[in-house]
Amino acid sequence: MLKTISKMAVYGAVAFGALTATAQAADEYKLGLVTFLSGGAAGPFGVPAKNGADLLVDALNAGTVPAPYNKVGINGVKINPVYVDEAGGATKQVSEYRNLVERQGVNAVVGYISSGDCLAVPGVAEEMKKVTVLFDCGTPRVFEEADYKFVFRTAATATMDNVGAARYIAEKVGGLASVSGINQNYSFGHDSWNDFTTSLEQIKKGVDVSTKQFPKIYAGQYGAEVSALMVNPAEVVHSSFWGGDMEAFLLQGAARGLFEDQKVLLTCGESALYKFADNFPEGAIVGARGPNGVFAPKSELNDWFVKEYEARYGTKPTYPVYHMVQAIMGLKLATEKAAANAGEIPTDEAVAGAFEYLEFDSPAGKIAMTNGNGHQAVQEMVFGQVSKENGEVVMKDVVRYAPSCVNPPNGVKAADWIASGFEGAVCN
Amino acid sequence: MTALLETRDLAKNFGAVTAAADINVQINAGEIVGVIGSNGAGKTTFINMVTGYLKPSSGQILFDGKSVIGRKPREVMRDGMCRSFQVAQLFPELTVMENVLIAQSLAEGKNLSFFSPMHTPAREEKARAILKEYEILEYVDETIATLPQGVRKLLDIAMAMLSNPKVLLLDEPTSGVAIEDKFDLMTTVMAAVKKSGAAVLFVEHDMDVIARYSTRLLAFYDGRILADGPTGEVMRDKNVQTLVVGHHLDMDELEGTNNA
Amino acid sequence: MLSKNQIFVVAAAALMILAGLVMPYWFSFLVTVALAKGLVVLGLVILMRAGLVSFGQGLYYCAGAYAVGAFSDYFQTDNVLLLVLVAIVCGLVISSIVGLLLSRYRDIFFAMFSMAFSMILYGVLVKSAALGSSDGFNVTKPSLFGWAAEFNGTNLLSYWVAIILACVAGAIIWRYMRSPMGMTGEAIRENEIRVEYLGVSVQKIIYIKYIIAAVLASVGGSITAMTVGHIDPEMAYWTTSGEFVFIALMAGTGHVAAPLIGAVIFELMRTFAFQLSPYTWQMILGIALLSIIIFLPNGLWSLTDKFKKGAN
Amino acid sequence: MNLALAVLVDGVVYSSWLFLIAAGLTLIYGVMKILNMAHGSFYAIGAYSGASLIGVYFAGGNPPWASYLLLVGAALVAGLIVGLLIERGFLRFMYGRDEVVMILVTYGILLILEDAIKLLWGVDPYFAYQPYTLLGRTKIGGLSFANYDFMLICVTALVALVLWWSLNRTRSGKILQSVIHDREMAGALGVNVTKIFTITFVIGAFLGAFAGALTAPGISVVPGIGIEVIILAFAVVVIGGLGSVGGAFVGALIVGLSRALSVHLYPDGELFVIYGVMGLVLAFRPQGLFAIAGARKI
Repeated sequence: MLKTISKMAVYGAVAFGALTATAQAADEYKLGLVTFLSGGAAGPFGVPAKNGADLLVDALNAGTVPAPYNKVGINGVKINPVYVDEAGGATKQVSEYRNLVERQGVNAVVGYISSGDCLAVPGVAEEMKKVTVLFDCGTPRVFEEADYKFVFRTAATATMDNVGAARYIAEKVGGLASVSGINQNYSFGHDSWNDFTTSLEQIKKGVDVSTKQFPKIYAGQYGAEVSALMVNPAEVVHSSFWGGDMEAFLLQGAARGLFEDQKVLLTCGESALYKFADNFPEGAIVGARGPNGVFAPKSELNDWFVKEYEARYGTKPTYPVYHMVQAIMGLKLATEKAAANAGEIPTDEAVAGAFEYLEFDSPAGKIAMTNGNGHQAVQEMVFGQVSKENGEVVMKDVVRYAPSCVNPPNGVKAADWIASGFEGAVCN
Repeated sequence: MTALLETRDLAKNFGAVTAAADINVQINAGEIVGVIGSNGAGKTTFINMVTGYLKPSSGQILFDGKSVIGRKPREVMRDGMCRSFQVAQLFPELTVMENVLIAQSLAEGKNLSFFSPMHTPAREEKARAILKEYEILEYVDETIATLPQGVRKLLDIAMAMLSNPKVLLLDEPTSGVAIEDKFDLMTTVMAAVKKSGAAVLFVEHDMDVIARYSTRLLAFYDGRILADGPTGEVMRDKNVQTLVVGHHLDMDELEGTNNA
Repeated sequence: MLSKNQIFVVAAAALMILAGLVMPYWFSFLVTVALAKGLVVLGLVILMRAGLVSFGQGLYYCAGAYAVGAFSDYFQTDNVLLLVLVAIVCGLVISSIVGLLLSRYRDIFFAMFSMAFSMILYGVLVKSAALGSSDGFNVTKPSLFGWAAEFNGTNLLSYWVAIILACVAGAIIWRYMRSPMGMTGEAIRENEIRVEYLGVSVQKIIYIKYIIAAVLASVGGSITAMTVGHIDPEMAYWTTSGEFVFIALMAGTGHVAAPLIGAVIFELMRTFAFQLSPYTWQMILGIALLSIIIFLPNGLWSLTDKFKKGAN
Repeated sequence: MNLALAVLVDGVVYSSWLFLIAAGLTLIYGVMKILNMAHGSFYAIGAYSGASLIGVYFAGGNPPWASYLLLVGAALVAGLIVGLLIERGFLRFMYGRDEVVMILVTYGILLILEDAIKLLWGVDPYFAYQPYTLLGRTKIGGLSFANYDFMLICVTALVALVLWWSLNRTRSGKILQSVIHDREMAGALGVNVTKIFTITFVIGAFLGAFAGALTAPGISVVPGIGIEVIILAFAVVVIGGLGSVGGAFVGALIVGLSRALSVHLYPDGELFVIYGVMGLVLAFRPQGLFAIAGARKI
């Protein structure tokens, strides 16, 4: 017994050593990138985000990105991306985070689409004192429940999607008397619906809720839900569906004429705008979780980015791509700001210090790290309605809401802010 | 003297099929009763009912003065009625020793130990003694799945006898056993049983075995008891010979008539 | 008097505890989480030895974790002993109710019914906004009466607790498996009818085993909660329970050490599959699983027999 | 009234979908005693084959009506290839292993197939909506329903009928039944069990792929769709009684109608419906609704 186990231990140790002996070259900036590469979130979010990262990293290493990102790599050091699949839940992701930092020796981590992962990872990021940029997840709880030194989020929270959505329909949908909702049965779906209805209560009193449906995530079959929405009609159907679920819902709803009498509001709609263009109902209200994609403000940087992305992948970039790219850009600027000399990689403390309250330009316009004590970005929020001209999707009735109009002030919890009637909101 | 095991108007239906009806039997301490009947005549159903495995559709079963109905086989067994099975019911992937040790520790009492080992020298010694008594000690370390049928049958009966029952029900103890081994097997079993003083009821197809080992015979036909009495008398019964045995029995040349 | 094996276990545990000070943290973390899962699998192995496969051990894994999370949050305590105790009580209470029903079932029906219970907990948690819905919530790091066992910024307490709990549980279950109660499990798997006719209630034995397995699973859940610092309903999802079955079959049910060591090997396998092939790690895992089933039908533990034969 | 109608139609549509998925699973289990986790992958492969072919087909400007035949053809080819490959190339070496081990074997196959699908088709969604919208819609009691869904009900009824007829009224069906009831006895009586296994597995794989191909037009075909349907199919099969095709039919109806009822009357309960129904059925009928009777034990 004893002999056996010690023998096994020796074999184990040899195999183990062989696998962990990854050399740490000093002449590269190892960037850990965590995004969904499998499962239902890979198609709409994970892989486009990875594509965006690949594109940007290649361009940065070649030094071809327009100013202020024209320095090679990060502070002159070429970037070597290391990818990890976000699949498997928070426990595995915390484990993989440690592996990234210790075993692979990354200089920073950019990642996380799932809100659960975004809540779980910061704890270990703080423990390991490693700069970590959350790029896409939406839950406001990350910086509401704790203060972090090394964790940043360069995209605005999902609060702004639904505050914006409520403001938009109050403004643009005539005769609004009732809304209904179909959201996935998980945190993002629940939170989206809650933020939306509580905001609407503040903005326009007396709007009824006809029905609220919460089918299981990845259910794919929405026949009964569509019937329920048709039996209890409303002016606007709110949905934070994304990916295959959203597309299936749109197909099944359109086949039965649901969207002919009721307007559909899709807070994540833009993520399928190009692949699914034929089937978007005319007049669908679409958000892009920020000023991304079709809603991006005109800039040299965005023109360059869209052109490059389309040339490489044959489709226009959607919002997860923007979120990824702005995360890497923010990290690059903060790192370069913290560095004394070109070619050096500053300490995590220095980078974190430089990242706080950073303001920087991205393809999606200005990103301001004003919330969460300088760790959480706010952006403007944009909504518009789908219209097809000569087979091309264009947006009409576009309304832009300033960051201060749809995001709570620093230090105020989103739910409290909505309940207070958006205290301190400044709209244009 | 009251009977040890008594059934009154026992009946069992499976849907529209009557598996047993009007069964009135009394078995007294120390009796050795043979049971015959063609396939489907209700023999196993009878055993299954009196041991509590099947619930009768109607009628009563009294064992040692207590009703069996509504009680589980394990409770009936604790009162002193054990059985063997047509197909030996053992733990096939374990060894003979482990089978006996498990049977022993379960028979010792309802409150099983969580912590003290099952393998103790005392138990192992007793197990060897039992195996020796049943003449299967040579197989002690073999896995059940590799054993010949006869050994399995003996072990099955040995395990049933571990709790010193007052009544032992043997369901076809010699089925599947080679003809030349049948008498050895029965002799071994009967010697062990006699020593314990238990009453025995055994189902058997082989009239030779019946003739040699039973003192009383029950003949089942179509779910009912056709005849009940001293073995010789029942065997001479015309009805029994035509309906149960299927041909005339010459009491002097019983060999070779078995048609299991 | 300690036997040779007992001395070996104590020595190995002491060595592992000391090794925690020098091993990379990612590894001690991995071992902690793996041992937590290993404890769940150990419980599963007890059931599997009785012929029952539960596809719902996630129920107790999750319940134990949520008990720790809710208790530490509500009572503002981070005492590791108290938290593990709370998880044990939680597992005990739930399983003694659910087990009454489940102990009547066998085979695939036991598997699916246990899964249904676990999925119902999942559903309830997803619906509970106060518990963070599907995002879950963060759990405080444990301490031992205020001592957090901090070394270079990393909390080693949960690692040590996991090692000690795994060894203690392993030793207890090792004895249990050899006791009449434990061996009755094998007997039930092999032949329930015979067990009934030997005068013992099969249902009662299964009930007891179910509770033991549940308690082990909730202890595993409590360790995971304290180590990861975050819990979510995913822990009760059927895929989590499926992973436990996966580890159990991969490791083999022949020895108490098999599930514990198997869990560590599984975690290593998974994490290196993640690292080497982020895009196709499932395929690597699938191939590894099938290879084990083909070449080591009795699980990884059967390797030890081969080693033994080779050594002699 | 309107509500009752909606519940009925929605329920039956969902039930047909469930039955299509569960039929192959229960057939394979009944004959081979393998609870096939990879059944979801067959569904996914059917959906991907159907959707990608439909895409190419319509891009070529071909007559739209033939696209339905294309869906069936895609499922047939996909089921045949995958079924044969897995059964002949792998599973047959594993027969005789424990039922639980076989679940794990098929889980391993599922993991491999999931990534194989990803490597073959990528992660971008595939759409095949033309056959879905082509048939138009019908208004019943003020509510519009997609005609494609009605067609799905008919196809499911047809599949159920064909399965029932070939199992109960044909010689090969009776042979299959004998294998379902007692594999060893059937083998002893000279039934070529190996051949029966191959045929059953291929039919089961085809049914899974067929369900996927027929579902594809109404959904977005994306990674992971296979995994989502496994548990649904398992639950239906357990409710109906493992291995019983008729049971799966009734199980699908019960689950489908309960789900529709919940969506309309108590949307928050949707997540629990399937497990609730399964729990209730098992509590009262521990072997499912139409358990196949086993031989006497003692």
